[in-house]
Amino acid sequence: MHAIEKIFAQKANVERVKAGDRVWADVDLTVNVDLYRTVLAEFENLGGTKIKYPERVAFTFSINAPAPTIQSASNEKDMREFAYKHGIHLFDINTGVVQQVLMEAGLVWPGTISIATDSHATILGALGAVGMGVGAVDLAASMIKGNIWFRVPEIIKINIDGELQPGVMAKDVILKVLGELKQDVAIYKAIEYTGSAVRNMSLSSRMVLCNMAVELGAKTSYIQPDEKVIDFLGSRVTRTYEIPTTDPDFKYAEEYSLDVNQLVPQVACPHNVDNVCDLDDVPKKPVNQCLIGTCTGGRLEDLAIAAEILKGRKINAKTRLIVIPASKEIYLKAMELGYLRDLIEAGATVTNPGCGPCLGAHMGVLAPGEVCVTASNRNFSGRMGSPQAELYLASPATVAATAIEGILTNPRGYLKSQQRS
Amino acid sequence: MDMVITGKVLVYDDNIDTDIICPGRFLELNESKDIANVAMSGIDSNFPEKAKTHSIIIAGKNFGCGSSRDHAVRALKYSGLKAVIAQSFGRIFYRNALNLGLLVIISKDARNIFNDGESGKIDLTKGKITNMDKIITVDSDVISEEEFKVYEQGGMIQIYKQN
Amino acid sequence: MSDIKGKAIVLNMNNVSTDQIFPGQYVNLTDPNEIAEHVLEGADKSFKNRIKTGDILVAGNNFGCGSSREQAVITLKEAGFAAVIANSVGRIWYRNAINLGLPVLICEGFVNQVEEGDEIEVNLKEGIAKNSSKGTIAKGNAISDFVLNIFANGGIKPMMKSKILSK
Amino acid sequence: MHALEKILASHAEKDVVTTGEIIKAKVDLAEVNDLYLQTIYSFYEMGGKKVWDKNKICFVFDHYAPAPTIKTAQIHKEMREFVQKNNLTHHFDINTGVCHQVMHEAGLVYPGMILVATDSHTTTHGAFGAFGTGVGATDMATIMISGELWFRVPEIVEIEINGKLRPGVMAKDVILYILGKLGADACVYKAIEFCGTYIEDLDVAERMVICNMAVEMGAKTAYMVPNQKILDYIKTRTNKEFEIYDTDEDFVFAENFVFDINNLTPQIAVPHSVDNVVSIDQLPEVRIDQAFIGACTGGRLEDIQAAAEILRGQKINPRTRLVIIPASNEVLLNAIKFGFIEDLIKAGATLSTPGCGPCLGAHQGVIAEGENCVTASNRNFPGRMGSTGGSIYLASPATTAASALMGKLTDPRTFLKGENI
Repeated sequence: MHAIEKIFAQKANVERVKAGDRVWADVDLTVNVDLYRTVLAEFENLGGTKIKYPERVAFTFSINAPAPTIQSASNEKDMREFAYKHGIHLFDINTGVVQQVLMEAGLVWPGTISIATDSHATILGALGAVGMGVGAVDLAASMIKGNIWFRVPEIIKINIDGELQPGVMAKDVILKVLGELKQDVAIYKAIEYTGSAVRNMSLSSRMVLCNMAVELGAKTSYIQPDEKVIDFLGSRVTRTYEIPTTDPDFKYAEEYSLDVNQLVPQVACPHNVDNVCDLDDVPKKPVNQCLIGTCTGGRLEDLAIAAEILKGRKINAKTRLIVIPASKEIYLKAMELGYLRDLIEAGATVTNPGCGPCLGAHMGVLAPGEVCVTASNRNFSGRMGSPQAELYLASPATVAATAIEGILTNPRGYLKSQQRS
Repeated sequence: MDMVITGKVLVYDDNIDTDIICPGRFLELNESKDIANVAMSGIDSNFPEKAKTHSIIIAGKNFGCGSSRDHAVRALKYSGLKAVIAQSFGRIFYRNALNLGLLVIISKDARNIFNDGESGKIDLTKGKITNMDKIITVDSDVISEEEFKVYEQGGMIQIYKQN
Repeated sequence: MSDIKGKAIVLNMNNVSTDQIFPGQYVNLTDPNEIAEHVLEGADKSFKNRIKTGDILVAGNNFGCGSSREQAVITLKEAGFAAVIANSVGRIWYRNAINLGLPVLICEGFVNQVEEGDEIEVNLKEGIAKNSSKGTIAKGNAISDFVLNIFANGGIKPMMKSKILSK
Repeated sequence: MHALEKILASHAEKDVVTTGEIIKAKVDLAEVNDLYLQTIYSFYEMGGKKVWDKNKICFVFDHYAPAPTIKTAQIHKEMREFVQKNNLTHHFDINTGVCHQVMHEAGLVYPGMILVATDSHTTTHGAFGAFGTGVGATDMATIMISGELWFRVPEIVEIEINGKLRPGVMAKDVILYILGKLGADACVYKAIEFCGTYIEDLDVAERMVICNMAVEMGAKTAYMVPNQKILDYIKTRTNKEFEIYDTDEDFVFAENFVFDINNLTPQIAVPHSVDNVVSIDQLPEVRIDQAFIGACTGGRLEDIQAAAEILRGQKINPRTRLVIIPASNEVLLNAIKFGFIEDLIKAGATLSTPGCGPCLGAHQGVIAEGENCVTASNRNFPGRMGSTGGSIYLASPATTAASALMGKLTDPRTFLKGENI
């Protein structure tokens, strides 16, 4: 069996599972985000009165944080009252993006199953955990019963070997994968990332791969945990846990491989995540807004490379740069290391941790005709505001260099260090 | 639920994502009718009006890719749609549809035989989709008995309720 | 400028702020018809339904205090008010009303002599408000020729325009 | 004549002006904020082609920074296009802060000037000995075309404030106290001069708080004789030469009020009127859902410092949100440098990007029906910060911080550590 199958089998309390099986499996962490006031309605609708395992349920407020409208304020008010009443975890507007704060809080460890009203729950694969996005009904059911049904997914292996050039980041790798394999390659399936490039990546970089697995259609993702994971979990997770492993005879549904030695910065052009080109091949047009942040591009290493590129420089007078650290912990660390100062002095607008304008809720919504280059994860039409705006996905380094020039720019010439990222 | 569903179709391309079906700025809405009012507003602001006379969506691959928002399913269901046929579906959308009882059917070929406004017929048990205007029939995946029961009861939500 | 006649809409409250006349959540609106939709919503959600074109708003102290948002005048004008009579009004709001040609009479105590629907007549030059239904008359502040001239021209915009054109 | 009359006279090229007279005066600086796209429409409607002076018009994006909706993004876009078309020298985009902070930081405010802005709190600049007043879009468009505006020479009221504040009591408490005594319509159409022993030695930031809220009494403008602290501050910002006008000895004020603040306690304006003011010890227990420190009234370095000193090493009440929005990027950078931001975030604050924040209900902390908010901002009108069913309590930044800590309206003097707050 694959490690993912072993996790499903264990949580379903059965000996073996295989792809296509439907199982009822225990959920270790059930997460609702602030967009889903509807979960409360479904909870009631399903006859829920009590939460089976309150310690396994968390509400996170990162999208409409702080509330931009009366309706969202009212939704959050109801959800807070629900959280207080039932004694579940509440990560309020002062914490950060959903999965980032849950990982930092030690609520996720290898071998667990998490569901969330957040499609980017696939990010948890970086910790060797199964994370899946669901809707309000599943979420409410899981709060009541502590388990839901799953279809055990086929598993695809994507092997990534090689060493990244300076200024080329995990984001470029996953965009390249998207461009090659397309956004429906892994529908209903799980993705495991392997290979030397993945092993050499920081945990934050691996999170980028797993985060965007959902853009390939995946149900969940997985990277075999190593020392980097154990170090991160360190003092955050005090309980013991077992790291599942894949049997040597396991047969993947599909296998793909990518060599990244010669990879150059990638860009996903409007309006699809798999509409990917080498940065240098994209026609240069004026960029109105740049965004560094969110669950994809707002971690410390993202802010570090942006600060390195922008320190002592000024952003283009006709371009805005919005920087949103993924969590309070990252904000504090970036402040301590001087990154925030460097970014603000260069002309960045630094906001509170959260999802920012990524899905068009507030904090940098786009007008018709505007162009935005973003380190976030989706460039769908209308994602960040007007359907007539254009979104280009790129790495945080590319976004930072672009903010300086006001047109899409390769970050290579702007890095002071020549270390490989 | 009927084993045979008929209605006029609306045809869409590949990768109709959840930001098209229900843009992020509307996710604060809670009432089904309010959500239905913004259905497909990322691509077609007249959709709610069209949905009064058209009851089947036929799309290309990866329909509903993107977010976990079940607002996307609600938007379509409560605008009166009977079914969505696509070459493939975003995983979470598919799951949400099953949960909320919006009929979703996978067919590789249906997309190729329909134009907007034509009449379609879906035979669930036989796995056949017919363009009634042109009298062309193509295959679809057959809905399993298990899934049919789920739909018949109004989605997984009803089954959860009974448990 | 001749007398203005209309039916009274009474808002006998003090310090009705621009946030009540036109709530902050709508200040991004620029279309006059849309602006009119939210008239006095912060004071009464259904206020719009009370108004017919040509009505006169009769208010208390410090009407229109608060922010400089011009929509707090546009909304009243576009909703159909022909004039506003108040005990006193906020300064910036007053300025905006003059500029946009919404006649305002400051007339202490008039609001206490009026019931909703009473027939009102306003003479701006004399500063007189008359309640024809009750047969009462009140004396307020006479409007200066400078301001009367602006009202007579329908606000300052047409005046500026003709001035620029004549240059 | 009064100094304010002399300012008006000199800008109208007259020797003498008298109360009630209508004059046409030249404007030294006209500021348009991002609520006022209408200004541009009116400009063109009235036949405007080019602005009268590209150095004397300043655009500030603060109320919607960064844009929370497509509509507001469109407003910014059109205003940026106007700025670029007219080649305006002073454009403060979303990465700067509140207009009443960024203008003087940029050296655009000095004694003896006439500053007109599309913002009622333009009275703030009386702290610098300037004639500052708020107007609507039509007036502003007139200025943009002609550089002039008609003014009615106002009656001038003298408010003398004597004494020394006790620790834990701030300038905000002083102006709330005066508002409570005189009423929200005490000075409609009039100008206010603030004087007295308290004012004479007052710091720049505190002077601004007093003048800022003069508009809440209905005032057209406010004035303080520039003191050495003001002159020293201006010198660090601009080399511009200016004239300080003296009030003639025989000038007679329309009214005089005298206040002694030696024994003043922290004050609160309770819903829903700015003049509904009571001493904090007179209030029953009031639960607080949200606390806000920021805006043109309460977002300066001194305000953030006061909050940091109360909250350092503490945790805010888990059922209370504390939103902090520095008045400008300069304030934010300094607050980072002095460690205040670290203190506040660690205490649980949500630190968002400089601007007006939720003060007028645009975004970044809108309140729901039934919620109570204590705020260092300036207005507690029904619906000001969101739902008309919310309740807003105006207080000093110190009171706001103490209330966030305890989750209920709290006297900050409870937390005084040293002699000074």
